[in-house]
Amino acid sequence: MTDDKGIIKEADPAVLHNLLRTMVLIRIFEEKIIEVYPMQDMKTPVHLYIGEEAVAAGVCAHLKKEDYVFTTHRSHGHCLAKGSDPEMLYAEFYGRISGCSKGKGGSMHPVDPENGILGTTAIVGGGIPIAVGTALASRMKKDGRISVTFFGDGASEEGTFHESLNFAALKQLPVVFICENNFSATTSPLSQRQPHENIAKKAGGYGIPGITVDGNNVLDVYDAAKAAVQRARQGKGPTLIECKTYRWKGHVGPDCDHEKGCRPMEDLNKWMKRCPVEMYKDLIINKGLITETDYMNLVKEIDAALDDSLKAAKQHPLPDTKELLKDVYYDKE
Amino acid sequence: MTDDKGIIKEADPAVLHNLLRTMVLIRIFEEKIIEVYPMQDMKTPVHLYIGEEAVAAGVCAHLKKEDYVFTTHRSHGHCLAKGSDPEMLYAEFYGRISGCSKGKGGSMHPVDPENGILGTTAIVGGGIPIAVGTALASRMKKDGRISVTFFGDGASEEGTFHESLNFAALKQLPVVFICENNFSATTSPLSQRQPHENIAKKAGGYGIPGITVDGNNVLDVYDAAKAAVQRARQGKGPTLIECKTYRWKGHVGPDCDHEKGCRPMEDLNKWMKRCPVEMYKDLIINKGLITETDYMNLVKEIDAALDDSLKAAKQHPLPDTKELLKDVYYDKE
Amino acid sequence: MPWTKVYIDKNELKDTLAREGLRGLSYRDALKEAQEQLLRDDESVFLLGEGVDDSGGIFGSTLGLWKEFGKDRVMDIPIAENGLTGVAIGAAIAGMKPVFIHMRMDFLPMCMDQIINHAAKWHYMTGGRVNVPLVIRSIIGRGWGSAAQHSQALHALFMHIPGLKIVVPSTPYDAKGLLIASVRDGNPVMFIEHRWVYDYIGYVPEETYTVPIGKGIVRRPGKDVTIVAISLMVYEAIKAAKTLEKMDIDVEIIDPRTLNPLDEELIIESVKKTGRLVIADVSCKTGGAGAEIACRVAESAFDYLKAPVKRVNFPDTPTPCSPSLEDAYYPDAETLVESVKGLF
Amino acid sequence: MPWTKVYIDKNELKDTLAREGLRGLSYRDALKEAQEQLLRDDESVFLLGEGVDDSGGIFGSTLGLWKEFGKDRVMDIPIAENGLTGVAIGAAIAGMKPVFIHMRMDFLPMCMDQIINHAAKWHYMTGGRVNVPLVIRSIIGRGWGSAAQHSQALHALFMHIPGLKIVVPSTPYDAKGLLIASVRDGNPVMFIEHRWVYDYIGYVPEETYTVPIGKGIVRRPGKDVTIVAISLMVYEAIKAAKTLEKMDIDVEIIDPRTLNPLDEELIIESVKKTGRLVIADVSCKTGGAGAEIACRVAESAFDYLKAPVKRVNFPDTPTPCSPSLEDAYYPDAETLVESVKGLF
Ligand SMILES: Cc1ncc(C[n+]2csc(CCOP(=O)(O)OP(=O)(O)O)c2C)c(N)n1
Ligand SMILES: Cc1ncc(C[n+]2csc(CCOP(=O)(O)OP(=O)(O)O)c2C)c(N)n1
Ligand SMILES: [Mg+2]
Ligand SMILES: [Mg+2]
Repeated sequence: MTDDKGIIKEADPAVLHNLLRTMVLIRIFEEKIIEVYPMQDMKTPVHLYIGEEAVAAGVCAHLKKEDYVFTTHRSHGHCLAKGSDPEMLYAEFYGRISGCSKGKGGSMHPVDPENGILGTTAIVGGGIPIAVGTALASRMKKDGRISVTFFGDGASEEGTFHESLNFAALKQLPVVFICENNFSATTSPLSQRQPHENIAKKAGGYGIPGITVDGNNVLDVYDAAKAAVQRARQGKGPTLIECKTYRWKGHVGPDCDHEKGCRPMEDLNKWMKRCPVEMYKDLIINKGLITETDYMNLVKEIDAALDDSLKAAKQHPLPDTKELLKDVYYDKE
Repeated sequence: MTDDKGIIKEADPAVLHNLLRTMVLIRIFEEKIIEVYPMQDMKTPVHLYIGEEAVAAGVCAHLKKEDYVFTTHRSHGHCLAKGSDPEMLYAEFYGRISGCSKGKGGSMHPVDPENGILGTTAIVGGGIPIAVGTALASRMKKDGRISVTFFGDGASEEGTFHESLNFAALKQLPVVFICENNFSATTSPLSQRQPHENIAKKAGGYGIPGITVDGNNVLDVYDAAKAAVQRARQGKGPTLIECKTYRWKGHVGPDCDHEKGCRPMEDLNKWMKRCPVEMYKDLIINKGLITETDYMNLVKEIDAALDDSLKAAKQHPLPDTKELLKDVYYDKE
Repeated sequence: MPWTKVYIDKNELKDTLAREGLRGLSYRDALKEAQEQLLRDDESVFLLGEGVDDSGGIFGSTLGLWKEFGKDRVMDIPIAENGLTGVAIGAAIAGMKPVFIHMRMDFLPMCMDQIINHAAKWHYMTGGRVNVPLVIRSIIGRGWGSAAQHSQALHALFMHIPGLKIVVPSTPYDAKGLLIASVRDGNPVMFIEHRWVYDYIGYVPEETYTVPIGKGIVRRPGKDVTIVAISLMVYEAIKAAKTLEKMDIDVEIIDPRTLNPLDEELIIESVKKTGRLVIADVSCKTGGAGAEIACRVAESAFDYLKAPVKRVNFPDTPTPCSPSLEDAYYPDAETLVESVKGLF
Repeated sequence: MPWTKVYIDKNELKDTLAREGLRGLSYRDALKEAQEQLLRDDESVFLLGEGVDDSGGIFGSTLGLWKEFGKDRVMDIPIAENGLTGVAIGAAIAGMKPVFIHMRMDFLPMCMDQIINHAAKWHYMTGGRVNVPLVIRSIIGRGWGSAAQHSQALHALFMHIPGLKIVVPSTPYDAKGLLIASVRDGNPVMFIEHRWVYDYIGYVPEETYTVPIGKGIVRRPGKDVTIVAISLMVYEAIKAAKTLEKMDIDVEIIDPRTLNPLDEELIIESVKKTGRLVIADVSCKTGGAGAEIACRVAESAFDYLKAPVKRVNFPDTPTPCSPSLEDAYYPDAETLVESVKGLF
């Protein structure tokens, strides 16, 4: 853990508040999905991010609206942290025409161009090179944007990871690689897939910085991302940040897979004690930045807003079947 | 350069002689191709290995007949070093039915199961995982064989390189990765494709040894390969060896591409002064292992033998057109 | 014969099995049993794939197998489809018989290079000296908003690649018999399952047996129109045939079971008899298996055709997520009925 | 019209061009000119590919372009087809118009995932909010023992993937016009060239122009039989037509120019007139473009067909190396003549 006192002193209080807000937003956004999912009318495979919120929050705090972010099948946290409208996301998950992808994509394929999310792929490792491509475009267009790609430990095993790092390092592109190492890919443990646990070590092979941080400590993430984003903005090239974290829920769906025997319960307990939201909340209450009441109010406020979003989203209509054949091809006219 | 005196003292003189013999064999084998190629009847794209002979010779000196070797589009040197019959190779290049692949493969796809060459792919990076697979089979069957895969600097950019190293390191398989870094892929210089020149550095990311050697010094290669092969045989896992070397001829065909302006002539001149065959010959003459006359006799002997092989190969018949439809599917009966 | 007949009515099936004293097994368990027996009988067989040893066990089809055979022979792997296909090819040419399992067929484009450029061509490129006994199991997904990247059926692509065999079993009996045949075949075999068939039950003998690769089967004899139905569509075709029967249209249903080799003879014979052809598949229309089958008929049984050929497929769009669009996307027995009626 | 007519006789072509005061250009140079003009006119266009800036310049088709436009816009790349396709897609959705160039079509299986699962589906998955203006040029190789991994034509695979357009220009005029149209199209376009057409010369206007994607063309009007000829086979068809003319068989040749969208109307109209169809393609037979075209005709012009459809293709084998086998592998005008004769 870095000297969080240092960061806390340096950073703008608004930023510190926002870190909490973002994490709480992600947490409650997904808790609502868990609530409604058993009704069987949100027909999209949801990959919940609960337990990993500090990564999205800590990284996206440094990004401008126009910066590009690429997420994965586990998309909710990144979209929300980047500023996407919860109602539009819920609507998408309900397959509504008002969803961000007109109901065509679902939870695995959110899009939000206004917030720099140009689309999402659920092919493991698929989004990494695409983010390098937007970074290349930014370099060519000199538009000052940077690109961030979030991906899992599993994705770091795909050839595209290697090909992307090589190219980004070669061209010194403004891209930040955020590997969310939650030690599993579906239910397969990292130890059955990689020779060791330190994914950031790969960076050395490409001559770029590789940093490992505690992905449950939002200030650690914030700190590492700050340096990486700065490097990218200054044209100094890519950085690989590995955030060690843990997924509380099953790979897909609202259940806890530990109960099915997929992963050791003691792991979950250990990591739940290190809940990113709780840890950070306690820290900033300790530091006197907010009070327990402030926090309760924040939770209530977000909860109410998300209730409204969810309710509104559900009321939107499903796409007409005429939509089926549309959007296969782009048409200039 | 390692202490070659040490190696020279340690190693069996027969081995030291054989290193020279192998390199001379490869060199003259290809010089004969250069001679006959303008007649336009050897209709197969030849990727010449001249200038890089020390790598194949130094590595294969440690291999048993039953060990597996995977080569690439630039295949001649590895096949010869592994013990393939020159006549069978020439016959293949002439598209003869007596060729190692019945004329169906040509120079890019030699096969020689008796010598551990189970087939060859000319897809860049394609053979790396296949070698990991034979190593996996050896581990499962406990047959004591090891696998060696030769590939270029270009191939180290493909995703399969990463995927192969990860899996081999994970399972600690008996495989040796030999990267022949000749600083180019077709005519594209390494500097346009990778952020730095040290491919062996990648090994660190997988927690396996990565060694860079002078690929024009056959004793250096021999030395590094010895340790790697030992590791593999002892079940200690894979090694990546990067051999820095240089291709004298064009990417494909018998011409010198420097004359076409593809690469700087001074590079060629520099590397020709470091001819692997000449350097080694001089060294062992200096050390009193052979005389200049021994060398001349060796050259003559090999030259004559290869003349015979080439002549014989050309006299074999072309495949009957009935062959066209055969061998698409394996048939147990 | 209860092993060739496809029962739509579960009670009818149960009765038949009970009456004949036969064992019923789900498609999922038939696959599992085949693998279990293969692993037991042949040391060179091993399974590999993402999650083969986990608590899901590839939708149950490999569930718990690692307990008997160990994690070396029921091997979880990194997420690296192309590299691992290369690894499997390497193991295969060195004498092993790997079965590489993909939870979704959508992930195969990742390893197309090793499949198309390597596995398929290896035997030919080596002049027949080295063969690749590799089976690639993959499952076609469907429903619950699986969307564009988790519900593709790409078997047609492989039909264009000489050197591959393609197997599309629709019944538990065939799933087991064809999987055993595939593993023993000695060639790279694309073994393509449909997730929606996993729960179907049918007669499956306990012993080891093979169903020959390259032989289709008549699922229902009929005289008025031939439906060539692939994979899940066999079931829709049977339902459609029942409806059409009431309209006095007697449907012959052919389940090709393998797409390469394709049992052209069986199809041609049927069309010669019926004069009408509808092909029902579980993938997009253009460039699909239906095109090839129709073309073969237009080449070889042209004189017997009394009506245009028809295809029943998904539309040429990626799979949408929304339930309203998913509903519209997938054809079913009704679509087939309409299509057949159009031929009279 | 000299820009639609295909001349087999070089002198006839020269005379025509001279008489009409028109400029002749090779297919290779037509491609180069198109790219040159695109690069000049539109800052968002850039080329990338292995060797685009080298002394070969992709068989001359990009030769020296880096000198005017720099190595950022004529960009050599690492050998990493899948990753770099992803990079190109990323650049495309961020507003650039990349042209990714592959010296051999055989390397596309390496990047199938980014093509099939990403480029093709992106527009649909995003509900039409983001499009992918990406052109992928690839070249079909042939001859000199190129063998199994350096001579494949895989355009048929892409026909099965909704979201892609597929362009197969056969003439210099079309090469230029279709490349410009492709780059401006806004969709992922598979632009497929044949190495053996590179030297062919034809009329090519100096100015920028487009040939519409989705429009085929009649290369030779005729009344007895329709040959749909793809890519290089257009030339073989023209030669075959000359031979057949002497036998009083009047061939209509259709060059579809694009395979998706396919100009079905043009083909159907022709078959309605001639009643006979032969499809000639530069790839393996099973599951090829010919199957789709034949099937469309069997669906839509069945009543007009007077004879079975026929396909002229490579056999269903990998490409062999030996000259004796290569000779046997490739069909030509003669094969076409035989095939057509069989229909009468
Ligand atoms: C190419 C590919 N292979 C397999 C899958 C199936 N799959 C979906 S998510 C997943 C695990 C991904 O693990 P990781 O990258 O660590 O992300 P996490 O789910 O842990 O966030 C797998 C194997 C896929 N979507 N794409
Ligand atoms: C996947 C793939 N992409 C491109 C090619 C074309 N190609 C053939 S050899 C070659 C260069 C290979 O360079 P390297 O691996 O360094 O080997 P070298 O030729 O230098 O020995 C290329 C790009 C190919 N054969 N396969
Ligand atoms: Mg993970
Ligand atoms: Mg090289």
